[in-house]
Amino acid sequence: MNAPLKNTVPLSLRVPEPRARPGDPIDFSGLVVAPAGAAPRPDINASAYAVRDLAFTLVRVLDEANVAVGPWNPKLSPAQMKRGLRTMVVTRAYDERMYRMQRQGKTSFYMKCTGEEAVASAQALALAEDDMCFPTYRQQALLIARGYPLVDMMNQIYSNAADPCKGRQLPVMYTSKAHGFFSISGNLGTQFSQAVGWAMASAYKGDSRIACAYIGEGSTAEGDFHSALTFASVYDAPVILNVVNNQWAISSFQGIAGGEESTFASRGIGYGIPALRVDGNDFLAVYAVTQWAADRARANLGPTLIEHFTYRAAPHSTSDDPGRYRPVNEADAWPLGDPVERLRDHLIASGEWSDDDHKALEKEAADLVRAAGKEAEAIGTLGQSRPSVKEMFEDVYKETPWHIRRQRQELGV
Amino acid sequence: MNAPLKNTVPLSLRVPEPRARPGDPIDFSGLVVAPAGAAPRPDINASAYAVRDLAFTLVRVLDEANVAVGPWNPKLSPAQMKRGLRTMVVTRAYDERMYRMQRQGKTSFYMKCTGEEAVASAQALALAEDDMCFPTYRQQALLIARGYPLVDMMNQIYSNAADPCKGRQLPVMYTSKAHGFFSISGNLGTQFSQAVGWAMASAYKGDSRIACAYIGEGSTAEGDFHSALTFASVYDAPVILNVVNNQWAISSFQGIAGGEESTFASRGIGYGIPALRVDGNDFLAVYAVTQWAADRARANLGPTLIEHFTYRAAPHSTSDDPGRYRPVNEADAWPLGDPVERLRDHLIASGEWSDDDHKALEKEAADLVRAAGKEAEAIGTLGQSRPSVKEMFEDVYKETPWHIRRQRQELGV
Amino acid sequence: MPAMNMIQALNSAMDVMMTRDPNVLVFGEDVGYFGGVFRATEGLQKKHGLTRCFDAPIAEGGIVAAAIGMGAYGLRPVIEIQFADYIYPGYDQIVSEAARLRYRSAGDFTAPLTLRTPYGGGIFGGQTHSQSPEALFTHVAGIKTVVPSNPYDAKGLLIAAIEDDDPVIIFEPKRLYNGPFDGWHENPVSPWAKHPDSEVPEGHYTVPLGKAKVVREGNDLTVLAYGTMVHVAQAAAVHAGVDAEVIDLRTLIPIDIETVVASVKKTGRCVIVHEATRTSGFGAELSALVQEECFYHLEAPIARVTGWDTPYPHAFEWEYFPGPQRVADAMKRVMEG
Amino acid sequence: MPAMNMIQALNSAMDVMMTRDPNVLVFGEDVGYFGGVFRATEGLQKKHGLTRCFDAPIAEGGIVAAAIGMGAYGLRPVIEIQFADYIYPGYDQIVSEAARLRYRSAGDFTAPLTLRTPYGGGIFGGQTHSQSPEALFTHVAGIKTVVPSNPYDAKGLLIAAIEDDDPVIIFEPKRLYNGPFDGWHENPVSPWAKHPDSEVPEGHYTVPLGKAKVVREGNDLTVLAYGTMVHVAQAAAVHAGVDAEVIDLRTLIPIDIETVVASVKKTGRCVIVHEATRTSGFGAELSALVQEECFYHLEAPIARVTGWDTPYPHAFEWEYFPGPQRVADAMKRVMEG
Ligand SMILES: Cc1ncc(C[n+]2csc(CCOP(=O)(O)OP(=O)(O)O)c2C)c(N)n1
Ligand SMILES: Cc1ncc(C[n+]2csc(CCOP(=O)(O)OP(=O)(O)O)c2C)c(N)n1
Ligand SMILES: [Mg+2]
Ligand SMILES: [Mg+2]
Repeated sequence: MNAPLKNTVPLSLRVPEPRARPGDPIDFSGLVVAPAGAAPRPDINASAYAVRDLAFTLVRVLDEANVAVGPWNPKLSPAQMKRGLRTMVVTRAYDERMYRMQRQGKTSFYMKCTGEEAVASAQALALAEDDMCFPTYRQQALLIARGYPLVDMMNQIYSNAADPCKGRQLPVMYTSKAHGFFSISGNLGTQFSQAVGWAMASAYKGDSRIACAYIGEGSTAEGDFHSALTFASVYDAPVILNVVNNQWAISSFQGIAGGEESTFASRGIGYGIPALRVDGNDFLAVYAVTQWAADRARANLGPTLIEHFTYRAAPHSTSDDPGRYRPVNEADAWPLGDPVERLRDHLIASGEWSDDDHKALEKEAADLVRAAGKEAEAIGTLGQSRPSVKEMFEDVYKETPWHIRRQRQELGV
Repeated sequence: MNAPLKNTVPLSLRVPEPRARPGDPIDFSGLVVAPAGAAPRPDINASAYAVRDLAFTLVRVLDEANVAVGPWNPKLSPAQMKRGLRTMVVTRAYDERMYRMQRQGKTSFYMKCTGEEAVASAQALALAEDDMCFPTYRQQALLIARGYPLVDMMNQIYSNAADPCKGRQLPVMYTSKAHGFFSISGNLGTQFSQAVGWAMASAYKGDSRIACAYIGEGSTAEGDFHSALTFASVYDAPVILNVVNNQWAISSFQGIAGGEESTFASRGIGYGIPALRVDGNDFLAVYAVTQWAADRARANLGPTLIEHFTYRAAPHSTSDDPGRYRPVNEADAWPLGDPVERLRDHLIASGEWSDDDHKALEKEAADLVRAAGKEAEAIGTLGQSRPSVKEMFEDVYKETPWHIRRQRQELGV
Repeated sequence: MPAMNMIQALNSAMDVMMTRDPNVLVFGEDVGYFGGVFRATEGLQKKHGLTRCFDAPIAEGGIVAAAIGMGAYGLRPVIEIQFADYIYPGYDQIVSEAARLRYRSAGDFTAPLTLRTPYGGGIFGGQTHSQSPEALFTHVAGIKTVVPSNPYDAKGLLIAAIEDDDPVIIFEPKRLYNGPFDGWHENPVSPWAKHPDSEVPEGHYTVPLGKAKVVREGNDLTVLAYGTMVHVAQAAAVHAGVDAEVIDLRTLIPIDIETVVASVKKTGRCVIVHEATRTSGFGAELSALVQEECFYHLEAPIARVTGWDTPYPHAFEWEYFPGPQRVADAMKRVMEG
Repeated sequence: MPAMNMIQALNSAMDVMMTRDPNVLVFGEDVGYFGGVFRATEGLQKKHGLTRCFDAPIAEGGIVAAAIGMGAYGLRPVIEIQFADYIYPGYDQIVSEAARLRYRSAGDFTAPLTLRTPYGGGIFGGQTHSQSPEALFTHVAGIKTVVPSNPYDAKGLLIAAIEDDDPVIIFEPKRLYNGPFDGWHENPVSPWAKHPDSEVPEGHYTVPLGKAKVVREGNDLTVLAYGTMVHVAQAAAVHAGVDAEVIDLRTLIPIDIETVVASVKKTGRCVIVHEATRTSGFGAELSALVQEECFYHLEAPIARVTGWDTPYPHAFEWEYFPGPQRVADAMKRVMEG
């Protein structure tokens, strides 16, 4: 008789832990990195099933000698690469200044994207200017690439009189419809499924614009991630679904989101969504997979899921101290290097760039940021200058109803 | 210059539609059915990645000649198979009577599981009696297999004085902790992630009991499905995650849940959860994959996802009329047949059963159900008998607080 | 003018708007080919095409999110949540996103969606097909909340909601889909056709959001009601023999404070009725407002007649429901107070 | 007795219960190795082991669901939602499941979970780190809602909640984590150590759920407050020079009606204060209750002093917050009324 077995061992609960905590030696030995150029580049109309192995490998273009190799080499012109490099360098300079400003008490909060600049910088280059992005708080490079004024970004951060969000939003929660940059939410994940709705609308109208959505690997656990993939799959929405896997969600390593059990890209397989995993610190690789995904979307071939494999070199935010939960210099040991240095070295190796050029670019970026900073600070930093208090009561609805009007009177503004 | 492409065609929105609507010829030509015995049976400790192809095939044991073939043949004893057959036949008889009773106005609502009986019947046999199930409203066979009194099921449906749910729940929303049957919720999907929590608790306590959760293919779109898979994956919970793909979610075909783009089993791949797709109308195949999954869970190897490929032969509920959205006789044309007939024919082909035996079983089942029906109806049907009205105010909290006590007084009960 | 029941009126509102405005589209669970479990979207797919009225996955959060994205694009999506009891998986997207998008982006993006959802008891549906969760939305700044009580208003309010540039939730009392149910549940419900508010113009018109309606004039006390309870209140007034003024609020947020205050100042007494559970229900807000605005005019305590603070129980629907007897009793109590 | 701040008191409550009862475990986002973004779970993993205090995926719905399943098994899970603003993805599981499991199964299954969540303003966190959503839970039958105002109560209430057989939500005012903030935001906050309620026993004790506390006796008017506003109300009474009786409700559901009614009957006047938005806030229920119970004792309209009906605005935190000046003004108005 084939009766149900009982256990031979008692059950036990497994709680995943990262390989190294503060004080432990840094350990990236579990990380398997495919060589640059190895991943095949299928046709954009290949089926999700046919391309499913791309979810388990790593698309890489820049090899150890900083040469661009393999079928994913996007063959960018030097001018394009320089433009991308510039976006990354300006972003880094911007981050550094704003982080410092928060430390000086000039604003309440800031978040850097250090180490992850290639993701948004390369994507901005690969997308059309009017494609709509639904970012998290770590894609400031999109705004920078698309020419949104640095000073307006700073005004938002200072909640000053010129703040485009009128003092209502936490710093870094930018918005600019004109730059295809959706209003950032503090609630993780919500934008991911909204992006699919936007893409459905674009398809419904026979438009040509596509949507590009971002989510952190930690936030993939939210239901909105699943909604996004379901709706994108069912309605074949023209959207690029980006998971930025920077290994950390505040203090939780990617295993707490399931990253030890499979890749985040492989989540796409179950929805029939072509999914790629890309070296997120390889500007050229990010550009190439984005172009592939965008071409698919534009050709009515539907959504693509991209996992950007990168590392959050900065603290989560100015409220965070990573020294409490990970080895101090883990970022420096990240096996996939730094995105700015890698693109710089590739340009230098191609004879298109020099150390001096790079220093000049860094200086230009610093000057640009400093000038914008002066301008914004002249308007005012947090608490020194702000929009009219009346603004607190506006825009709750298009027309302010009586009860909110009356509350405004109650406050006497 | 490699500038972003613009579309060569305007975008368009794709809304999936089933192959046949009322009046159209029935069309199952898109359904690819692997031959019985073809799917390999890996070791229980094989990795999710290694077994990923099982999510795209169909585990089948009973072949066209009703012979059990291949590595998944669970080699059940005739006694076990007869027990399973009996569960299915009683379930069908029970469904028929209760459906009729609703039509006669004796209750407000009923839901059948016709065509899907093998799923819960085979699983009840493959699980230990004290494993905890988190069912939807279509696993009444679990209660029947585990010996829960039919009359109590009916009392629940009649909301009569003996209703174990004290008149509070919609008919079919049974509960019985003693029978490892979690209280059914009207909110789709919520039980799926709760089951994972229960399984985590069992593992936390070093217990031996595992959890077994159910969800309809339509409901996989809810965030709870994603939560369940995420938590099960991260904490390696001892749980069997069953997706019952009966092709329909009220009037929506499985394509509206993403079933045209990939299999529901393949959703497991992205979480590193071994996933199988099984012929849900093949009792032996369902038993076999369940046993495999249960063995994995008991051996601390974690969760398994099973997609049961079946067909909802009945209307969604007594409130539904499938003639409004699908061809009338689609159920009869279902290429994977009827689960009761297939197990019956297998037993007959094995020389263990006869038409007369089967008729006798059907009569026994009808008698059993009729006797229970008389007993329950003697207590009373909806509106004729019910628990004390006081029960409306009990069990909101363990101790009834003053405001609810006072409301009870207000009503004067 | 044709007589319409509430379902037909709602259907007509969507049809009119889909015809006028290509940016209006309808989606939700089972609303496409099938026409919705309450048939509110019947025929819309056939008439307007597959991409303008279609089925959605069973993911209320995804449905709301998609509508927000569409709204941000520039469409005016109308979504159906099959039962109000199932709105909670979409709660985060409604509360954190739709309600706050205009504010947080200073008007850069907006979410002009309309969410329709059947609510309240009426189908012996037990705790998950009978809820009245309106108060869980009236607390949230940035959304408008609407409850029609008859076919004419249902169509006019739904059109106004679709044209409104803010997110609007319409709770449709399923007890009223087929007739003006007055709470005397032993009696057969008379069909809408016999009721004047079933005369519904075929074309475009609006009933403005934020405007209540005095449906019964009276001098003794004021009843604040919405949805089904508008009819129950009128039946109760007759039953109690009280010269009650019954106000159909129609829109809960923003509330029509002028109409409410004028009436209570006139009558000096107030009974608030709703089917939702009592504690922290919308009746609490109404009570607080009336007390704040009319304190010196009140001659008796404001009374609330509501569903009990329990889940909605299948077998005790009529003991749970605040029917005309209970409302009449409260009226008498308030008259004595 | 050691002086503890609120975080230490909460931490001690969990530590005590984990030590006493192997069925108590703690999980939530970042609560494990790191000890939580507000450090409330610091050291618990190290002391009690990896499986008893651990990180959860960023899925509030999954966290609540897992806790429900664990509760059904027989454990007493304590979960942290990192900010109350992020509770909404878990709303369906709380409202439809945890709150109703006992009722719908007639006691066959229960969900004795405790949900802790930091709430209210205090960190210049803008609209998604400052919300006070308590009224969205007080409307839901089946859950208890608790708001401590000091370390002693925080520990005693949290232990009572963990031992309670029903689901309990504890909203922890983050403004009070480090000191008894009284709303005079220009002044430095004095540390808890200087406050008598920071004397917290190291071991096990409870503060019963459902019992309010009169924290300031007075005869002129009654202030109903909870959390931060308890301290603001006391400061406002001093500022206004009004002999106010201040009641710290401590538990919102079930509310301690006796203490409330006794006080208002004594004073004849009532001011209700909370940081949450006004419309349909818990103040509305309090106002309705007081009005129903004390109508004939009231000498002036009940006043509500609350956050405005807008999202929580980053740059206008102090105009939004109902500080002692606004509360004092209301007290004076009510005294004149
Ligand atoms: C719904 C919700 N839950 C929790 C939080 C608190 N929180 C803010 S950022 C963060 C970590 C996010 O990690 P990840 O998604 O990996 O993005 P990253 O910060 O690494 O870019 C958490 C938990 C939130 N903002 N929203
Ligand atoms: C959260 C939620 N949304 C919607 C519904 C309404 N509803 C009840 S059953 C059903 C279809 C479910 O389909 P499926 O999951 O495939 O299960 P099946 O009925 O086929 O067994 C729907 C939409 C619900 N009960 N709960
Ligand atoms: Mg991350
Ligand atoms: Mg189904």
